[in-house]
Amino acid sequence: MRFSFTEEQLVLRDTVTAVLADWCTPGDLHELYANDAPDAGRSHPRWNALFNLGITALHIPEVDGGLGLDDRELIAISEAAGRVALPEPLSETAGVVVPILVASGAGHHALEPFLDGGGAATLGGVTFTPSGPRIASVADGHRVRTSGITQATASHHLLAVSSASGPELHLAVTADGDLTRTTSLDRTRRLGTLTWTPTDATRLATGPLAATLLDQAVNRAALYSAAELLGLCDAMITLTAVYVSERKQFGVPVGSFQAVKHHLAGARVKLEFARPAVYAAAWSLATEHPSATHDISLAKSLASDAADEAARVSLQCHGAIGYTFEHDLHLLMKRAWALSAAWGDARSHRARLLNLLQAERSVLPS
Amino acid sequence: MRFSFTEEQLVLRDTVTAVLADWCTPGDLHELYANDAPDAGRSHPRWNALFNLGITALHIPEVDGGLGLDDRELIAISEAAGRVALPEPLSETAGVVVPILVASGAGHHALEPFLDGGGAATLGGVTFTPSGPRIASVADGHRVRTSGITQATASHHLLAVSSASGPELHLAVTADGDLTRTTSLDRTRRLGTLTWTPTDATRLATGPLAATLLDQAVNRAALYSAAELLGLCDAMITLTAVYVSERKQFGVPVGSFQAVKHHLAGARVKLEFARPAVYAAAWSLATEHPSATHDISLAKSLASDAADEAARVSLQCHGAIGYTFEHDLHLLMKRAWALSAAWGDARSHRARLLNLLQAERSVLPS
Amino acid sequence: MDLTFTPEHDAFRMEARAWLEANVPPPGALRSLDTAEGFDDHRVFERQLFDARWSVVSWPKAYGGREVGIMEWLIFEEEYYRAGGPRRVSQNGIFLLAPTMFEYATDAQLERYMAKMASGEEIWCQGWSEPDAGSDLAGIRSKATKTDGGWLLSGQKTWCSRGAFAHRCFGIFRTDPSAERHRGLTYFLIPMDAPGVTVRPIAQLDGETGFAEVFFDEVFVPDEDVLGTIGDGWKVAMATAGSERGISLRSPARYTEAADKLVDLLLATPVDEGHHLDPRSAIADEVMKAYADAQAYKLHTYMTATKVREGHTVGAEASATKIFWSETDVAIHRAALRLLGESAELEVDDGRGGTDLSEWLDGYLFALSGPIYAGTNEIQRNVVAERMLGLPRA
Amino acid sequence: MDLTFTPEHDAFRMEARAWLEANVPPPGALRSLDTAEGFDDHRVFERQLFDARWSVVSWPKAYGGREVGIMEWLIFEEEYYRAGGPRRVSQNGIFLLAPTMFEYATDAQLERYMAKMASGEEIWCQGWSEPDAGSDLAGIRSKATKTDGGWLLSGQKTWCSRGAFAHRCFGIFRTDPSAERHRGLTYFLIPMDAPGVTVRPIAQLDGETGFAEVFFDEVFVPDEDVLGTIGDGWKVAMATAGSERGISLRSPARYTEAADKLVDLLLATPVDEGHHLDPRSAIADEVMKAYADAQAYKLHTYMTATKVREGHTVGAEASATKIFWSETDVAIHRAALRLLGESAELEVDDGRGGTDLSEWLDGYLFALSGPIYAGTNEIQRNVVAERMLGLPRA
Repeated sequence: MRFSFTEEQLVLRDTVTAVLADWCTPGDLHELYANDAPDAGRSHPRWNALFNLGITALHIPEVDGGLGLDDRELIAISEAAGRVALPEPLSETAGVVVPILVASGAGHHALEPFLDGGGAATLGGVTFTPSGPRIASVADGHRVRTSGITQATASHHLLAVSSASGPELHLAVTADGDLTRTTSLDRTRRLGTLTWTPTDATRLATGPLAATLLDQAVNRAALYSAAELLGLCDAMITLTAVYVSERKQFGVPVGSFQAVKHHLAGARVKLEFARPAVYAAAWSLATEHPSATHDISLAKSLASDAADEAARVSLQCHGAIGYTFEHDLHLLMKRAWALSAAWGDARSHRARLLNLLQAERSVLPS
Repeated sequence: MRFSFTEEQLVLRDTVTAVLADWCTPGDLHELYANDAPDAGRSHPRWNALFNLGITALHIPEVDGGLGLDDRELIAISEAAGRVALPEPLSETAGVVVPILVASGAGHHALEPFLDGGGAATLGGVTFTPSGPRIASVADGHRVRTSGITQATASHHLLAVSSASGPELHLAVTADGDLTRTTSLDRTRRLGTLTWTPTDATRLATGPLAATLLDQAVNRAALYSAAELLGLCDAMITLTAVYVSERKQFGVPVGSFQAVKHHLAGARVKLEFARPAVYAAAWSLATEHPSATHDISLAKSLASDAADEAARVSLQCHGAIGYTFEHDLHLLMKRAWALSAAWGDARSHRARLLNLLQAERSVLPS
Repeated sequence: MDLTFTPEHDAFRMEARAWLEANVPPPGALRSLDTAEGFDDHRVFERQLFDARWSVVSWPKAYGGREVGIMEWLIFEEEYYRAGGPRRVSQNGIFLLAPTMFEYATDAQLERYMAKMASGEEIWCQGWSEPDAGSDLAGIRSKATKTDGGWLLSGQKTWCSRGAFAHRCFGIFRTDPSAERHRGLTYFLIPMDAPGVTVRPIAQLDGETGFAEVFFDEVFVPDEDVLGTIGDGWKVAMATAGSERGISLRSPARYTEAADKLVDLLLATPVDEGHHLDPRSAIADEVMKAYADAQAYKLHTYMTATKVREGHTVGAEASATKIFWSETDVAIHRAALRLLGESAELEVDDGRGGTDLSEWLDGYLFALSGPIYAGTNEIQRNVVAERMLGLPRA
Repeated sequence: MDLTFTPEHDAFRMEARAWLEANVPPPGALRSLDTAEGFDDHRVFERQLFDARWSVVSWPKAYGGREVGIMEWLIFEEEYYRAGGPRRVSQNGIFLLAPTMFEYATDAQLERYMAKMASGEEIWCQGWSEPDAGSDLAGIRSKATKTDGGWLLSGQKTWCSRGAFAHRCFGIFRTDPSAERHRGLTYFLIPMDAPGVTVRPIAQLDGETGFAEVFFDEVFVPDEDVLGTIGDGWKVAMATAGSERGISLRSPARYTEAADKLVDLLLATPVDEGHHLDPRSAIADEVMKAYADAQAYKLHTYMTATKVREGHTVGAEASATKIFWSETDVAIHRAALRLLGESAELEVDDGRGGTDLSEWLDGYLFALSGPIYAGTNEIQRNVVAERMLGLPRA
C-alpha cells in the first residue's frame, strides 16, 4: 500500500502541465469560441507539442515502440488537461482509443499513427447506461452514422461501433467519411457526427471481444472524464479564490465574507475527496483489479458532483462578471457541465454501483 | 380569491394559543419525559381546558350541537398546538376522528363524547403509501391488534380498521381493550398498541364507504401533521434566533456570523413557503375541492422538508447545548423528526403527487 | 379563506386567453431578445399587446392599462405563460421603473413616458450597478453636477440589462460629492441617444448581448428628468429594488408552467430497464421537488396578493421571495438538464437554418443569473436573518 | 501507486480478525457506555483488548502496543468495525490525549499513565470547553494559580465527554491572568477524585449521560502533572485538536461498515408496487451517495496515511477531513432513518426486558454531534477557506 504518485509520474505530469501552459491559454479558448467554423482553432502546433511528449504512445508496450506506461501515469496528465479545458482529443486518444487498440490485438500498423504519425483519435456513437453501453450508431445503407463524437474535427481516427450484424468495433478514418458539426454550448468540445463505411480494414473486433472492448471503452471514457473534471474543479475554485480575494464590496474583499468562504470551502472539500477515488480507479484499471468497474463508477459520480458544485459556487461567487462571455470562467464551467453529464452522470454511476453491490450480495452466502 | 384567515378564525386561534401557553409549557414536557410510565403526565386539566373551547366539536354541524366549522379554523389551531409540541390528541380527535365520524353518518351517540363528554380520540393501524393506505392491523383470533397509535394513553377512543372480512372501520373504546405501550424517541408521543374486539357497536362503515373514509382519515392525518410541523418549525427557529442573539463566542453574538444567519434564513424561507400550501390544502379539504389529495401531498412534502431543515439548523446553531436533554430544543426536534416521517414523508408524498399528475395527463387529450 | 376566482375573474381570464391564443407567436418565431433583430421582433409584439390593452393591465387606462387589481394581474400572467408568451422586452420599464414612477413621478413625467413605455416605443434599461458597486449599491461613484437647466452626468454603469439596444435609462448618480454611502444620490431618467453616452455591449454566457456597460461623459439631463427630490435618490431607488425583488417581477406562472413542462419531460423520458435502481425515479424526486416549489410559490403569491390588496406592505419578506423564486427557477431547469443527460449541452435547430440553445438550456442560463442579480441571495439571506429573525448585524 | 496490502499486512489482518471474531461481544451485550454499569462493561472489554495487545496497536510495546505503522492501525480499525466492536470507552485518552503525550510528556509521565490508559484501568475525559468558550477555545477563563509543589485549579469545564464516570481529566487552564486569548495557558493532567472536583452529569438527547460539567474549586495538581511547558498550553492543546479532527480519531471503517449495512437495509426494504415512481429508487440515490462518500473517505485516508508515513504533516487538510467524515456520518444514518420511515422513531427490545434506541437511531443521534464538536464545521470551513484557499480573514 503506497497511495501516491512516483517521482517519475509527477515529473511527467509537470512536463505536460508546462507545455499546456504555453499552448493552451484562456486566450486560445476565447479565440476558438469566437471562430467556431468546423475546422477553426485547430492547432497543429499544440497537438504536436503534446504528441511529441509521447503521450499517445504511453499505453503502447515498449516492445512495440511505446512508453509501456499505463493509467497511473495518464490519469494525472488528463487532470492537467482538464485544468486548462484542453480542446484536443488527448484523453480520447491516449486514455481510450490507444489502450483499446492495444487490447484488441491490433497490429503495428494500427498503432503506428500514435507512435510517430501525430495521430489523434476519438470515439462516439455510444453512451453510458447503468446496465451497459447503449449503442447510438445508426445504419445508413452500407454506411454508419455515428454521432456524439467529441473533438471530432481535431481527430484523424474514430473508434466506433457498427451493429449491422452484431456489434463490431471499428477504427474509421475521419477523412474518409462525411463529418458534420454539432453545436454544443461548449464550442471547444467540437462535437460532430461522422458518416463512415465499415470495411475489413477498419474492423477491430467482433462478437464477445467487441462487447468487452466496448465496455472498456465506455469505462475508460468515464474515468478520463472524471480526471478532467478534477482539473476543471481545481481551476474554477482557484480562479474564484483569486477573484474574491481582490474584488471589494462594502469596503472589504468579498472573500472575507463567511458565506463566500463557505461556498468555496464546500467545493474544495468535495474536490479533495473525489481526487483519491479517481486515482484509485486508474490504479484498478491499470492493474486489472476486479473492482475496476465499481471504482470507475465511484470516481465518476464523485467527480461529477464535485464539478457541479464547483461550477455553481464559482459562478455565484463571481457575481455578474462570471456571467459574461469575455471572462474566463465560462470556458471552464461549460466544459465542467458537459463532462459532468457525459459518460454517465453522478446518478447513473450511483445506479450502476448499486447494481454491482446487489449482484455481489446475491452471490455471497447470506 | 381571498387567501387569508378571517378575523374570527384568528381570534379562535389566539384563544387556543393562550390556553396552550398556560397548560403546555416546556416544563410540562420535560416532566412527561422524566416520568414516562404508561399513564404518566396525563393531564386531565389540560385536555379539559382545550375541550372546553369546543375544539373537538368544531367539525360537528350546528344542528347536532357542534360549532359547524371546518378545517379552515382547525388548521391554524393545529399549527398552534405544534408550536408547543402538545402531547394530547387534539389534531387526532378534531382533525381526523370527529370529521370521519361525521362523514360516516354516525349518529348522535357516537358524537356525544366530543360534544360534552371530554372525549379524546386517536387512530392507528394504518400507514400512508403513495398508492393508498396500508393497513397494519393484525387479526388475533376474534380480536384485532392495532399498533402505531399516537397519544394512545391519552385517548378514550380509537379509530381503527378490522380487515377480517373486507376492510371495516371501527371506533373502539380503548378502555375495553388491552393497551401496551411502545417506546418512541419522543416519549411525549405516547405511542401504543391496542388489542380490541370488533363488534356491531364499534362498527362505523364497511365496503366502499370504509375504504373512502380510510383514505380520508390518512389524508387528514397527513394534513394535520403538516400543520403541527409548521408550528414546530416556527418554534425551533424562534428559539434558535433568540439563543444565537445572546450566546457570544469570539466576543460577539454567534448570530452575527453570516454562516449562522444563512442557516436560519434558509430554514425560515422554507417555512415561509410551506405555510400557504398547508393552509390551501385545508381549504381544499374543507370545500371538497377535487385537488384536495394533490394539495395535501404538496403540503405534507413541503412541511416535512421545512421541519427537517429547521431541526437540522437549530441543532447546529445551538451547538452542544442543543444536544442536551435539559434544553428545550429536543422537545421540539424529536416531535419534528417523528411527524416529518409520519403519514408519509416528503418523498412519499412527492411520489403520490407524480402519480396524480401522471393520471391526470393520461386523461387529458394530448 | 377562499381560493376560487370570481365569475368576473374567470371572464377576464377567458378574454385574455382568447386573445393570447390568437396572437402569441409560435415558439422560436421571434429572434433572440439579445440581438438587434430580435429586439425589434419583440417590440413589434409589445405593440400588439399594447393595442389590445394587454401590455400593462394594472396601469391607469390613460397609459394603456385596464386599471385592474393584483389578482387580475396574476391571472393575466398565468395566461401569458400558459400561452407561451415571449420574454417581455419592456420588462425593465414596466416592472421595475413603472412602480417607482407611479409613486414619485410628476404628472408631466407620467404623461411624457408611460404610454411610450407601455407600447414598447421606448425601451428602458437600468443603470444601477457600477464596477465597484454591485451588491453594494451605496458605493456608487458616478456623479451629476449642476448646470443651467439640468445636470451633467459622468461615470460608468454596468450590467445594464437591455442596455445594448434600449432608448432610455434610469439610474442613480451622486449629486452631492461630499456625502457618502446612501446620501447625496439622485435618481435620473436619461436618454440613451444623448451626446456623451457610450454603450459597450457585454456578451453573456451564450455569447449574446443581454447587457451592456454604459459610459457617461458630461451627459446633459434636464431638471424635469429628475425623478423625486434631489438627494433623495436612494429612497426612490429602494422602491424600485423592492419591486425587483418582490412579487411584481416574477409571476408564479413562469415557474408553474416551466414545472409542468418539466413533469411532461420526465414522463416522456424512457425508463432504462435491466437494473434495479431506476435512475428516472431518482431524478423524479428532484423533478417533483421543483414542481412542489413552483406550486408553493404560486400559493405564497396568492397570500401576498391578498395582503397587498388589503393594504399591507411587503417588507423584508420580499427578500425571502427573491431567494425562493430564483432558486426554484434554477432547480426546475437543472432537473430538466439532468433528464436530458448528455444531450443537454446540444443546441437545437432554430428553424432559420442555424442552431440555438434549447429552451431548457436557455432557461437554465437565464435562471443562473437569478441568485446573482437584484441583490445576491447572500445579501438577501442577511436581510431575512436580520429583519425577519432579528439576528444582530455583524 | 499501489493499493494492495503486503503479505505481512494480510497476516496482521488475519490475526486481528481471528481474535476479534472470538472475543467481540454480540450486539447489545454490553450495556450503554453512557451509564455507570455500561461504563464498567466496556472497561472489561478494554482490558481484554489490552491483554491481547489489540487496544493500542501503534503504541510502543512498553505500554501495551505493537509498534506497528499507520497502515496496520487502519487495518486493525477496519477489522474492529467489521467485527462490530463496541464503542471505545477509552477513546478520549488513547486517540486524543495519547498523541499529545507522546509528543510532550516526560518519561515519568508516560510511565505513570500510558499503560493504565491502554488497559482501561484509567479512563480519561477531556476538559476543553467552558460555558463561554465552545468553538472559541482561546476564550478560556478557568485558571490555575501557583502554590507549593503544584497548582490550584478553579473554574468550570463543560461538554466533558465521559466526564460523568472518568478517572482523570486533561485540559487547559489560564496560568497567567494578565495574558489574553491564546497566551498564558497551561495544559494539566488532573485526577477526578481530587478534593474540589465536582461533577454534574449532563444528559444528552437520548437521556443518557454521555458528558458532564466539571467544577474545579482550588483543585491541587502537582507540578509533575503539567504537560509541556508552563504558558505553552495552547500549542500543546492544538496538537490534540489536530488529532481530534485529523485521521486518527475516525477510522474510515466506521463509515464504510455503516454504509455497507445501509446498502443491505436498502436491498431488504420492500418495494411498494402500484405506482410509477418507486420511492425506494428515490432514496436509493441518497443511500448510494452516502456509500460513495464512505468509500471516498477510505481512499482519502489511504492517501493521507501514505503521506504521513513518508513524513508529511497534516495541516489545514485536517479541517477538510473533519467536515467530510462528520457529514458523511450524518448522511449514512439519515438515509437509514428515511428507509425505516415511520418506525425510525421506535425503540427496540434491548434483550434485558427493556427497550433501547435502535442501532440506526443511536448512530444518528451520535452522528449529529459530529458537525458540532471538535470545532464546529462552520469554524472548519473558515479554516479551509483561509488556509487552503488563501481567502482573506474577516
